[in-house]
Amino acid sequence: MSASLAVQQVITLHQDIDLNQSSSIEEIPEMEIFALINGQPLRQMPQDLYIPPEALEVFLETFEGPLDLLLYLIKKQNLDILEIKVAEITRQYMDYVALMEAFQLELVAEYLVMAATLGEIKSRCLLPRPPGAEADEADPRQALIERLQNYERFKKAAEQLDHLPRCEREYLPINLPRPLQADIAEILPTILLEDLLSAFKEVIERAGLYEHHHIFREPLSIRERMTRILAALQRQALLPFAEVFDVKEGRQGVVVSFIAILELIKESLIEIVQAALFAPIYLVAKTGIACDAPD
Amino acid sequence: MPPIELKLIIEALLFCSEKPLSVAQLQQQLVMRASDCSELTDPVDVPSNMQNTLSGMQGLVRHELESAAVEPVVTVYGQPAQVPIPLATADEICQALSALQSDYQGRGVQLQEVASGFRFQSSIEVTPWVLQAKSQKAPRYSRALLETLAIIAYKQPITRAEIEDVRGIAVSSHIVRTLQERDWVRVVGHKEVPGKPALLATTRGFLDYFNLRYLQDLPALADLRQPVTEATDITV
Amino acid sequence: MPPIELKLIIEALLFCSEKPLSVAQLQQQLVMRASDCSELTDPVDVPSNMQNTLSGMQGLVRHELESAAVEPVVTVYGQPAQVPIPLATADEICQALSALQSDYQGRGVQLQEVASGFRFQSSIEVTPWVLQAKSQKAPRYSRALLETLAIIAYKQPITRAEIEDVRGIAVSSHIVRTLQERDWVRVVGHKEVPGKPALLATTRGFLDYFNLRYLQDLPALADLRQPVTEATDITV
Repeated sequence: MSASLAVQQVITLHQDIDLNQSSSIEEIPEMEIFALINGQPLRQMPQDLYIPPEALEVFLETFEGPLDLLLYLIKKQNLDILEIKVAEITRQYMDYVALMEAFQLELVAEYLVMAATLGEIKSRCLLPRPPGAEADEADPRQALIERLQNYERFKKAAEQLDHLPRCEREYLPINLPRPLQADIAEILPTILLEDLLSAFKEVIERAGLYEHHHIFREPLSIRERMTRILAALQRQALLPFAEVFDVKEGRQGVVVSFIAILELIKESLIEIVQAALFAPIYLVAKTGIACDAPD
Repeated sequence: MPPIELKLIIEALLFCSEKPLSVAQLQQQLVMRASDCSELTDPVDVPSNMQNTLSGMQGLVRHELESAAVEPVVTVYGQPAQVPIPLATADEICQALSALQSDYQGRGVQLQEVASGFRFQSSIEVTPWVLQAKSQKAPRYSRALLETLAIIAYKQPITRAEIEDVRGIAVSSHIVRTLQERDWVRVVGHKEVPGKPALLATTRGFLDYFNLRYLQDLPALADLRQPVTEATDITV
Repeated sequence: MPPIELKLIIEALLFCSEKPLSVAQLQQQLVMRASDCSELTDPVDVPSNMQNTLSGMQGLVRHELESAAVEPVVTVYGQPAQVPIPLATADEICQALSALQSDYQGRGVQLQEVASGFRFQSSIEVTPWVLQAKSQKAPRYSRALLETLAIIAYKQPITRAEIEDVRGIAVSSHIVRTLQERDWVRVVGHKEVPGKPALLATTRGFLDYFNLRYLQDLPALADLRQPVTEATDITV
């Protein structure tokens, strides 16, 4: 095929599209790109104008394979797929393939396979049929028609899919930032009671004080009372002696409180003061009012 | 602190969620959060509709509850806290969701149900304006990608060779990879034929993206028609 | 494309924005990009014509807006628009913002003005339910801290020097400060010895944390199961 014939073929294809604006919405923009090569609409182009191979490639890319090209050729003839004229379609298809070859484009193998298939169908259609066998004889075009129909279904499905309202086009996702936990409160480490006890056990062992362990259980209530008395002395300089004791705690509670006071006196932490004989007895912190500042 | 309506909690959860949340996921979130909320919310203020019996809960949520029941002491910021776990039944969550859906009618954002749950999204009328304001363009997809995606969606599970059969041309690896990276398509198995090719199927992410709840919400595929069989009609 | 209230565009824009947007930023973003304004009345008049809706658009631009359902970007002879036309004045944007603020009163999310502008965020009341899940693990306390706390608990009131005596190693101020900050330990007095050292004791908060009512509820040292090798030591 000569180059000028090839160019004519391209022009024919382009004009077909111009006449059939409504046939395929998607192909039009690509056609326009093709038409605007060198800044000129292609229909005004003289026949011997050189078409750069890139332009043809762009054109080629508008078809999603041989089935798509065949569908285009069928539509161009305003034909139903079911009434496909194999000879005519094959000729047009072959022209197109020849055109691609003329421009030395790397022809995708599938286009050549389809060319062979079309040739086979065409020759089978030309074969004379034995009389009476028509009903059983399968239409040689049937397989191709089914493939074309099937492809067309999915081509349409893809178009419908493209028209479905979707994210990033019809809808934008919303994802407000979550407030961080750190904004509310700091995460603090947790301790288990066992951890505390085992830490104590270890330190006691290390200090060689283990033999005293048996006394710990009992004095704890006294130690606690000592702490409570000291705490009370932080709130008030003078703590009435009687207030240390709570009769509701019973005899044992009173004893614990008393031992705690004795222990505090022994450790020089508190003093007992009495203004006069039979006057109320007060506990006073020996160091005065403790301050809360560490060390 | 006045009682908090379940609806408002769900509203905020959905607005702050990266992905759509299903009713079950919302339930789970409410249980999970409950332990963290004890310090900030007086248990007395927990809305009555959230103080439900464990019987209303199902599946994972129920499991969570049972394990929570074994150990009711939860630690909140390192402080022990024994709190009644505020809960909501699936029904109550559904009611709240449909109340929210009508609350947001005619607003700039709307509550949409998609395959993997509920999400807030910009309303269709407003989106073009938002895109323009953000100087963003909606992404476009090639015909090759859309056709491949459509074939997978309608004929799943399907091998790449079968897709190529329909399209009559090779499917580029790039397209399959893009579809997988977008979480629209995934390999669901391998076909028992020589070479054991991967079987591709669409994901929930695909349905979410196209605002669909189920695969059958896709537009119907055209029917195949029988070709005219009369030999005389064949024009050669 | 039906006319859209400016408020709804701002609503969606703020919801879809990653950062807060100021009135100036909103005004800058809420534009129509058109390179040919000849069909419009004076561009300066556009905002007042439009009031709160965009229904006031006329001629070419209006036509383009209605037809371009997907992209409202005005194109002139296929060229993207160059000159942005403001859609609203600062006043109109402020009005829309305050309308939105009242619309979202009592909802799960609210329109909040922060330093850099306006943003939607979850309401205070529902924040506990929306808090980002703890991504980082709670830090752990050092062995030294645990030992110090244990010694204070079992031997209170006690000075730092006495703790150091027991531990055989210095107690850092940091540890004592940490224990005080957690409200587990406090100074209950000062010992009448040179330097008047602070006497440390545990607090009610300490008992609460460990779910104890009294200090004597602390496990006795003997309760701790001894390793077999040290079994003989127990009887000492």
